[in-house]
Amino acid sequence: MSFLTFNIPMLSIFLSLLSAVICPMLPKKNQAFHLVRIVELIVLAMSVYLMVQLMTIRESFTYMMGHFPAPWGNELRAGPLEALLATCFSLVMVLSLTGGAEDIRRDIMPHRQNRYCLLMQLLYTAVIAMVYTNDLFTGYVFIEIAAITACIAVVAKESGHSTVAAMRYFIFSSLGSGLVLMGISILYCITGHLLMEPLQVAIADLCQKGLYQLPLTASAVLMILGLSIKSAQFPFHAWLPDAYSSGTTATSAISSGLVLKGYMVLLLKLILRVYGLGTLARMHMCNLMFIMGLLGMLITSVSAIRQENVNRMVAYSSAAQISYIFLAFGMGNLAGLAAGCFQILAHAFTKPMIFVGTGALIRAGQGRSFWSDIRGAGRRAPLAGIAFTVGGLSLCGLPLLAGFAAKYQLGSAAISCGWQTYPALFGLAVSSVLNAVYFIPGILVIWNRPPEGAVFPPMPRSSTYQHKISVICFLIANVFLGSMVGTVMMVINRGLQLFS
Amino acid sequence: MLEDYEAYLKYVADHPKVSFEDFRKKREKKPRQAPSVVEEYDESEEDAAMEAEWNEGHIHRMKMWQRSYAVLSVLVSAVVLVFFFQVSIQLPPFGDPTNPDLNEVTERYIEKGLEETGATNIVAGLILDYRAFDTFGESTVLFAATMSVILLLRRPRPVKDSPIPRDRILQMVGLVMIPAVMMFGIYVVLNGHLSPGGGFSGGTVMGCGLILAYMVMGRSRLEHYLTPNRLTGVTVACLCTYGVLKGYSFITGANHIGWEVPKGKPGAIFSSGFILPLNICVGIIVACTMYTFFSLFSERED
Amino acid sequence: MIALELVLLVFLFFCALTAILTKHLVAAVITFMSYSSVMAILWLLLESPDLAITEAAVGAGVTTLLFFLALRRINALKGVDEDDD
Amino acid sequence: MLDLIIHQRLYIGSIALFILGLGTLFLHPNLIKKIIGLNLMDTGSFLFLAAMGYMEGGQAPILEEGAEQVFINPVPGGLVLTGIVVAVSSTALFLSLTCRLYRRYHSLNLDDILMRMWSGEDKVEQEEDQESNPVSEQEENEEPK
Repeated sequence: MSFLTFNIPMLSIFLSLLSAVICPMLPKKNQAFHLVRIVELIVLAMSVYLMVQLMTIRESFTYMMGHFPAPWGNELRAGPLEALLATCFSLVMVLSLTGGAEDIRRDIMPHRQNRYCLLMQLLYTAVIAMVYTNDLFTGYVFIEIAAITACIAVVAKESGHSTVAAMRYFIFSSLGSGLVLMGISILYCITGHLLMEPLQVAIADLCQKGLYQLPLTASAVLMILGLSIKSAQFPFHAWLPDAYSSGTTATSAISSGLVLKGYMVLLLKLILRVYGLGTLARMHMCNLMFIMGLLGMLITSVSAIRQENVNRMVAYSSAAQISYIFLAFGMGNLAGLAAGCFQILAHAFTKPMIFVGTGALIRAGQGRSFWSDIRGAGRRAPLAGIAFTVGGLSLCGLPLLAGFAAKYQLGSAAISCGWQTYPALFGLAVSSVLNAVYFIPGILVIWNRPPEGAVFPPMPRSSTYQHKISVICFLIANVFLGSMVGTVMMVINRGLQLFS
Repeated sequence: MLEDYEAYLKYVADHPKVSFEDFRKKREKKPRQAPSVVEEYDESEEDAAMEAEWNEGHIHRMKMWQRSYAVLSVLVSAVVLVFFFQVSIQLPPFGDPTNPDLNEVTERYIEKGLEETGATNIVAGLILDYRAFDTFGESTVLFAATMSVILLLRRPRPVKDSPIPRDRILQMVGLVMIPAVMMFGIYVVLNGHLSPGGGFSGGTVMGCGLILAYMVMGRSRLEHYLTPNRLTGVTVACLCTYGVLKGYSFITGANHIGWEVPKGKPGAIFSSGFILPLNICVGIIVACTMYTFFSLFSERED
Repeated sequence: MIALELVLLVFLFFCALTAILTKHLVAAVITFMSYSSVMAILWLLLESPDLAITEAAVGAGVTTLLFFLALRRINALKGVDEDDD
Repeated sequence: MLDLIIHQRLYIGSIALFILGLGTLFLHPNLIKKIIGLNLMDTGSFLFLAAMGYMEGGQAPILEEGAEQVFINPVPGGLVLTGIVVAVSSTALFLSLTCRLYRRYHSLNLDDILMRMWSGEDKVEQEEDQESNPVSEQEENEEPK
């Protein structure tokens, strides 16, 4: 393995971190915005190169942070799956920032814009570090960074609603990280390790000897609940609609596309690398996750139907998609985990596209985000309309789109697992129908004729080409994911084998 | 305030169309004539009514939710308490030398800690050399918090000087104490790797020294030296030096190349490789952060 | 030594309870300051002086200072509008 | 049973503080009490971490030239140092959000704030937005990049 590939994980984290730290020092307003996107493109190129290299040599490597090997110093771990996730997250980050550029310029006060770019870059660094880290406490520190920056990104767009939404978001996320910290402490108390490989060995022999079983279950419950609170899983998703409907488009897109997925990647590591599927199944954690996912899919989709506000509806459908991932992880077999990873990627590309679309539609409509205001907005901003339509149809499961491939993988994984097969298939079918029930009317509304005598604010003729580029790239990525399912699944499966 | 709310709840039972805000304004103006409120309300345009309609659902659901909230919370906390009591009973015995967490990992930290990191205070050696990536994430958390508080609280308009009460005695005593506090802070930071303390606690003490200087000398005199941009500049510079130093040691460590940093004589101040400069960087970051928090929170609320 | 730890633990718990249940916010913050100081002493008993200094400086020092500043800022606003519990 | 509780006193005490802080953060409507609850929760878990590192008759991990001593586990000390600073930054952030909320809604009770937000504060909100970013209008015609 060449010198470069070996150092790519560390370089990508440090490059994005130092570029975030330099942001406030840049004099001109737009410089920070361009620096952030350039760095993300560099990290994107590095991750693609790393993924290709790792796929050819078929192995994952651990990177010692400092002079001391595994149980003593920190460690990063990179495999094909981590590289694929880093690639997709970087791509989604760049496209969301480009798509939301117009809204950032309009919503956020000029002297605060380079601090907003700083927060977005720190959020991106936290997610990339969560993908690569091989140490639980480092994961907790970056969970905390993501929590702080995501909350303040919601407040960047100044309005009463956004401050209240950020407050509720911050309460829920500090609750989540408190639970995660307690889970890590209990785990360290009974095993004495913080790094994931020695931890797995220690837990395996603990289960063998039957020692400290209750504290082990307690730490698993705490960590899974903490991560589900932070990723707006069903019982704890109250903060999500307010936060995503009152932030700027870029914030909502990045939070739904990236931040929720970062916690899911940590959950995947917990399942595969720390506890192992066997111990989790024996502790009934898989069933807990499965039931939470199933209920979440149905109930959040139902509450999405009742929403009059476009952004709130899209936010509720995000919560439903997160429950898909929980359902997949709860199936307790490798096929389920692979389907979960594919769902992470599919949702990471679909939801930001919808948010970018709705942002432009609201600007093209009468300025407020109720259905009556964006009636006929699709005709004034056709590309945004297409983005919203394709995103909606992909979530409803139209073939040749990412959503359909994700549901297909989920279905095939459900067939090969025990009692969960029929509930999972039932949940999939019903939630797809519910998706259609609230997305299709939305699509019809935006392509409808605008109401007579409706006064439309003047269409901003500036910076639409940035928005065009991001929507087109999103569409291409979506169709690619939907059609080239074979290659993506091959990378995911190989990554999962090398993961633990 | 609460009785307003109860009165509003009773009032809204038979006049569902009235929103809380209008109710409060009406009550202040005409506390007793309830019926006149209803007519006055009708002329508002259709849009606000639609908005109120949407909010009425929220408020109704909010009331229903609050009642079940109280019962639910008592139940949940009882279950959680019993569960955690059981867990804490079954944990490894407190203080027992054969606990699972006193294993070969801690043996190496204690035995080889001195010669590997050169720091006699093993915790400082652990933070800044064995697990340095956590501490780097840690300083980034501080930096993110500073930037967020600046984004939240800083007013674009220049804020007039906060009239902190000028008390001669306090001022004199403050002036005498400032050098002592700063000296103690610098001592704790510089001796971080020899005695208990280090970047975080020393930085906080230095931060408190700066806060004391702010209170005693007032904002205007201190603003000459510690302007907000200069503070951010210093924090950014320290974070970059920390990143470069640690980046160098990560890359050389992982690829087993590069120049071995001299550990120096244990017990001397310039002794343990990068740990001293890192401690100074972390100390300055923490001091600037605490001072920024203080100066932002103490701006007059006009 | 065990008795001292038990006494401190009981004091911590009741300090926390009073900090939560008192109606007056400034009293709650002062109780929280004493809670942090006693926590620093407890960490000294647990043979970790690093934590004791940091908790004393950060917990009792800066956190409480921020609380008082926030309360002063809120009371300054309250002077403008008289309806807070 | 009693001597077991006495022996595990620090674990029970720290988990009790943790649950107390958890409950307050989640259930108490007043924002300042929520922040105190957050701090209680964090210090509770840090006490738990520090307690597990303790060893009977162990010394603080500072190596003097003296004879070989038995030392306690330094790792929890390192973790808690990091955690304390995380707790401070979360508190500072929480307090600044509370100040902003109070400046707009003039109440510290979260249920009250939600009530006012839902009961049509939009009229006030529009003026607030216009006043707070008057600059955005000139931005319209300025050609970006």
